[in-house]
Amino acid sequence: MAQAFYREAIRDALAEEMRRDPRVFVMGEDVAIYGGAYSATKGLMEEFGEDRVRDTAISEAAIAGAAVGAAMAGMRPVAEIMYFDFMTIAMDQFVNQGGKNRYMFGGKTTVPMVLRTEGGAGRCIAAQHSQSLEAWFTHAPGVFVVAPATPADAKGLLKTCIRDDNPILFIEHKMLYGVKGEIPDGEHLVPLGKAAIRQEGSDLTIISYSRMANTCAEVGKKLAADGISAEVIDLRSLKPLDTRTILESVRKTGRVLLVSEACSNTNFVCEIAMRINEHAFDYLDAPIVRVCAADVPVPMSPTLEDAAIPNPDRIMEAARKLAKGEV
Amino acid sequence: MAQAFYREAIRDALAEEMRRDPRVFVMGEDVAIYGGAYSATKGLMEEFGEDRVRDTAISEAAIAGAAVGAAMAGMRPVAEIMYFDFMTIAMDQFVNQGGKNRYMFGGKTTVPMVLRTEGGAGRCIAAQHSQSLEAWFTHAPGVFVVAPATPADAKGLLKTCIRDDNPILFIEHKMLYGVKGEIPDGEHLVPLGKAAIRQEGSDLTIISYSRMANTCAEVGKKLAADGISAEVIDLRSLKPLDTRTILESVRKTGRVLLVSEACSNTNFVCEIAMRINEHAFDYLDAPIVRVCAADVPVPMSPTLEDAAIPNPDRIMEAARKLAKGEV
Amino acid sequence: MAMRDPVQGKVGRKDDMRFLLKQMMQIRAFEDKVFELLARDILKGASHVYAGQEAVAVGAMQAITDKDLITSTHRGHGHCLARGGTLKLMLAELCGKETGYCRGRGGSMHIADVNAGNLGATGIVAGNIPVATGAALACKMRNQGQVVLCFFGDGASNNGTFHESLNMAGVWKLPIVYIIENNLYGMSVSVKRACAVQDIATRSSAYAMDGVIVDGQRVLDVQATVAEAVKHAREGKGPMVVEAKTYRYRGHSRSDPRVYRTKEEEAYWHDHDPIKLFRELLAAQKVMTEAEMDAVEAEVDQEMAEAEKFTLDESAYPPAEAVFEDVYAGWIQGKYGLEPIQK
Amino acid sequence: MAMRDPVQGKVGRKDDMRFLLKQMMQIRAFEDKVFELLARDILKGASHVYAGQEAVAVGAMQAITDKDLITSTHRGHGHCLARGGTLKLMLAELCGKETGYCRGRGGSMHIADVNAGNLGATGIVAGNIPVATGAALACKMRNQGQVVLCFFGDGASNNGTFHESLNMAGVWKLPIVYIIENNLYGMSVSVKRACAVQDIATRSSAYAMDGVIVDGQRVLDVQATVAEAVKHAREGKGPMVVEAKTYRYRGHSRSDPRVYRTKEEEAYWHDHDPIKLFRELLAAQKVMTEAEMDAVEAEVDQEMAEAEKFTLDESAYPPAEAVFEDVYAGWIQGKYGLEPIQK
Ligand SMILES: Cc1ncc(C[n+]2csc(CCOP(=O)(O)OP(=O)(O)O)c2C)c(N)n1
Ligand SMILES: Cc1ncc(C[n+]2csc(CCOP(=O)(O)OP(=O)(O)O)c2C)c(N)n1
Ligand SMILES: [Mg+2]
Ligand SMILES: [Mg+2]
Repeated sequence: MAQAFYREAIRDALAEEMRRDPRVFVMGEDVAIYGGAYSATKGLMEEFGEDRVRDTAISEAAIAGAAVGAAMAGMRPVAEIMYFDFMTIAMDQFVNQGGKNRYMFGGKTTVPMVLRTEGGAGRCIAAQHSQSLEAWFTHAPGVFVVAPATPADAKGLLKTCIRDDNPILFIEHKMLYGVKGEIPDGEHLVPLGKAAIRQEGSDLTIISYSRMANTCAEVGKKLAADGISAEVIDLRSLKPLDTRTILESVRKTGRVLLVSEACSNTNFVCEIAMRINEHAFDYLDAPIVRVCAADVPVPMSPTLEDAAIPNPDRIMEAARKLAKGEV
Repeated sequence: MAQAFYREAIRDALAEEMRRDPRVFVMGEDVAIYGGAYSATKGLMEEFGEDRVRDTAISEAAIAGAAVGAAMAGMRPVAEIMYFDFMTIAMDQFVNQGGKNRYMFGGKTTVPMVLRTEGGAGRCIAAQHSQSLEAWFTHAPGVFVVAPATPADAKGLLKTCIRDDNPILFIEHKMLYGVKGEIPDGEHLVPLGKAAIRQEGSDLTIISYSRMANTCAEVGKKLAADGISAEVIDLRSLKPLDTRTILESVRKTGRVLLVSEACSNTNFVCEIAMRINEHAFDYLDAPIVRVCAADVPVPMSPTLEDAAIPNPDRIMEAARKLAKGEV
Repeated sequence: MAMRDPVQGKVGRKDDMRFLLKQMMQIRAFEDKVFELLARDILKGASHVYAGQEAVAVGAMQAITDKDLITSTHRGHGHCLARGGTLKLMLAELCGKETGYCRGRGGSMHIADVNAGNLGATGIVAGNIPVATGAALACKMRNQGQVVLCFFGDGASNNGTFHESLNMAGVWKLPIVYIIENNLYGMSVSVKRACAVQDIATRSSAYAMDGVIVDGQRVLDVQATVAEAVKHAREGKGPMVVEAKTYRYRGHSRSDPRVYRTKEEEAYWHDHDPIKLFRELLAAQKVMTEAEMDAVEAEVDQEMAEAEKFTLDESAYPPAEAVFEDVYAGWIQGKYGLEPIQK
Repeated sequence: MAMRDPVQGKVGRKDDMRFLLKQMMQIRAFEDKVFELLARDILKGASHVYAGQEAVAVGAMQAITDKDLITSTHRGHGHCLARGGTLKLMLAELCGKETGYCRGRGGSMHIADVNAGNLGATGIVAGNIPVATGAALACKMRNQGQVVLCFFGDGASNNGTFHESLNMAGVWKLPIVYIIENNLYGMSVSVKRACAVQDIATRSSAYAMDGVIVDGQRVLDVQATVAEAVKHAREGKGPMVVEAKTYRYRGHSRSDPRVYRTKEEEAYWHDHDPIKLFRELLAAQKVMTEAEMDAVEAEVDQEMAEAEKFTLDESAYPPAEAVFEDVYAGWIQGKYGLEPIQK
């Protein structure tokens, strides 16, 4: 097991898959010479050349759409949208063409592409560079949604996504690129649709993904010190979703805390709550609790950004209250 | 009270507001000479001229963005995106600029605009002309979301929206334009954030909006014939949402059926379920049930379209089961 | 970069000319049938018919080979047929039958035959321009000499994807020919009222590309002009724009009263009907007799009748239970959400 | 439509020249301070600095009046200052303080002063082109002689919104001038590698608009050229494109090693520094002495120090409780969701 940064994990996954399969290529804004806004494609151009690592113009719709077309025509593109916030420009191409062509065409095509993007807050870069829009995509049929929290999962899931035949939105997190973690040696693949139990527990279930899964894992440890046994689930894939693991845990704990960095209203965690309600209603000992971002554009000012986004303290407090039956 | 079609209600609302306020104007594809793809702007060009009723090119991003800019510069635009499905192209302008400028600029601007669009299935026009994407917008801070089911509400709400100072997505339904209903005489305004109770009841609460609210109202009547007393709530505004009315009803009935024509996963109704869970958990006698569209691109073929979208039978069946404690 | 002159097409071998004529007649017959079935409410949904524009698809498709790719539009029946589609499978698709090209999932606006190189129609105007451009990128990277023909309308040329895609193709010198079918209107809005320039091909200069305008009613001119553009693209000289001036006869939808245009204008274009013009040419040059050409028409009518029978009498709707199939490759909806398909 | 020649600016009254010089120096001083505060981690977030491009904003803004409107970009400090912004309120905004232009909610990328006619910066490249176009539509409809200046970069000109907006403005003959600040790069990607044409103003022909290219390092040329374009727009002759060739000195972000460009290229542009060129001109034409110009610089330094003190010592962060304020006009988050604000 070697240590690597999340950003290296991404890069290694890309490099390994590009070595394995000549159809895999990378394109996006500043991915080649610059090596990516968050350095996640550094060195790829040097190894694979400008043909397979392509800097594009600032044309998000064309980037996503060209990936769709290239995928349908036999390649396996990994395109990058620099900030999740700019997916707003690529929605039609990714969701209406990429996600639907297979079904609309009677199952007679596949669109094997990965759209990498990077979301989340934490850098005081305000409302158009801090969003978490995964809920839009779990709501969009035909596309998968993956959001790894650790370097190992980033690597293993990205490799799996590249090999999968579906259009996949692969969501990285800007505050994770500089996080280090162990990565299994050799070929490391993580399956889609399998959550990771970051900590086992029996008093409550905390469910999250992406950066917040790490925060929740820390909270879980602190809760343990207080004598509260939290099961911490890191979803990793939001679609396909590992509903079984969630339900098993809920049946055990009867209490659920959902944590997400996206705006609260119609957050993806509402879907999780709905599934728990549908399949494990009788096991619930208390209302499901969510800790999500405030329903506001992410403010720039550090005091407001912190107030808008879930932080360890607020998650901890919510967990304690829930565990103690105060909800 | 006069009878009018939903499409006439829309047109009358526009005409009345344009007469009242010279800042109000209409723009969009085929809204002028053609009178709108679903005839909801018919006659406006004749009355108000080409300056205030503007046909645009097929440029959805520019349409939405120009409305944002015109609103910030003192006008009150009502722009049309012909199909909800094409909002995918206007997302950035509406959500990132329109919805956020006020907050990002410290509250020092307003963006008084209405973006009218038309969604829903029922015409066998397949995956790119049948979507219901409201969940994307309830998840987007800074924008309101309104989806009237009746001609009276269409008129009263559109007028209110035009007078409101926020960017509002006003969602019509393609299968409703030809529906007739009573419209109160004189100045008719319906407030934002107030649900309509279409039928009072005590056994279960059925909550819906847009076309499905009408379907649910019918189902409610049939249920009554079977001795099941359903309270049928038509939300009308999805944001602001009339949570109080929902909670009151749930506290009374203890059973909730949520109905939406949008895809099931991360559907807006999950937000409703979450709020009920948060504020009325102890009143629930059964799991909340949802009847939503299948998580598939809307298929063209009539048999499949019907299978994909909630229909009266499936809603009825779900309501019966829920009322009988079979869930 | 400059505007090129269109290439004048010459009459060729009789068999080939017969083939062109027949394809145009097939499209016309198909669209007439579509209109009829719409009126009879047998055909559901929206169908944008290609009648009037036949020479564009038929001529252009002659300029490419089997291994090449095309993308189509919401007005895609002509492209599908000319790319080798059969009336039967097309009509079945439009009627939502399991036997159609897309097993009834797509209908008119999404007719596709990906395996035969038709990457499909789209309901999103201008939605396939990036897709086509990406396909051309694949062609370039795979380096097997393929080119892409990307069809779209005058209206589509005002959408942002047009700009982003043509710029991408221009920078990367992709093997693609953008074929603008300028039929003077995007729905009800004329090019005059929607588009700042009237000759859309001139926009190619913004992407350092050659453009050319061709008479879209003359199938041989379209063929020859597109052939030159395809050659240009295939040789690695980069993308090109071909604008074909043409006209759609029918309203945008069945209920469209066409108030945005004059009867005179319609008459002018009917006078320049692509089938009529081609018949006159073939007769004048003595390639085919009137009788021979009438015989082709009769053959087409016969085929059309068979297609109708196939669709209406011999084809079933997809079963409701199939609704979850083929959303994802390798995954299917299960009780708790998506599950891998067990092999 | 054709490419026009830029207009050569002439030296004017001393007061006016001093004003231009001072504004350019203010922007430079501001950006130097921003870089310093970023390095000291006092300033959070991302700041795209305008150093090198001062002549564009300062020159252009001289061509409009108070009642006119502008839209800005992610690189918006220069526009804000030149549009009448003060160093104090700008720095406070960048530092996220309640005293800033946007009460700390926006920061660098969203600096705005809507009441003063600056409709704001945007974090979305090309995101304000439609907004500016809509503002120009409002100007036209309100008919009070207003025009809009819409600033954006070379990189932005490859985005779809550029195309849609310019087409809209072209068709409707809106009173707007699109000012392209071509600083040769969009982040790390050079115009050569991103854009199919190198003179972006030539793209105006695709919208039946005039275009003109001006030396963006010469403030008087920018002023005169934009003034002509503004006149054109104000007179109802329609929109225009002005491309200013310029250069940003700093990396795109603080960590950017600028590997995508050469030291020689940077040296060339520093040699064509807008402040240096203007100082040389003013000295040569004996409008101001070196000493007078140094005095302006000293004045600016003083103001900058005051702005820093104001921001760091005298300004507070917004209180956390304010997080829900001003999302909606007239509504606020309550226990059960949004509630009308009681008046
Ligand atoms: C993005 C988008 N906007 C609007 C429409 C509605 N619509 C369908 S066809 C059409 C006109 C298209 O014009 P053009 O590109 O010239 O093609 P034509 O129909 O003339 O063949 C419009 C506006 C759509 N389908 N997609
Ligand atoms: C839509 C969008 N895409 C990408 C980015 C990331 N980004 C920020 S600035 C920039 C370069 C912009 O280039 P240009 O328009 O030339 O302006 P410049 O930075 O050179 O002033 C990029 C790619 C963004 N902010 N918005
Ligand atoms: Mg057209
Ligand atoms: Mg630039």
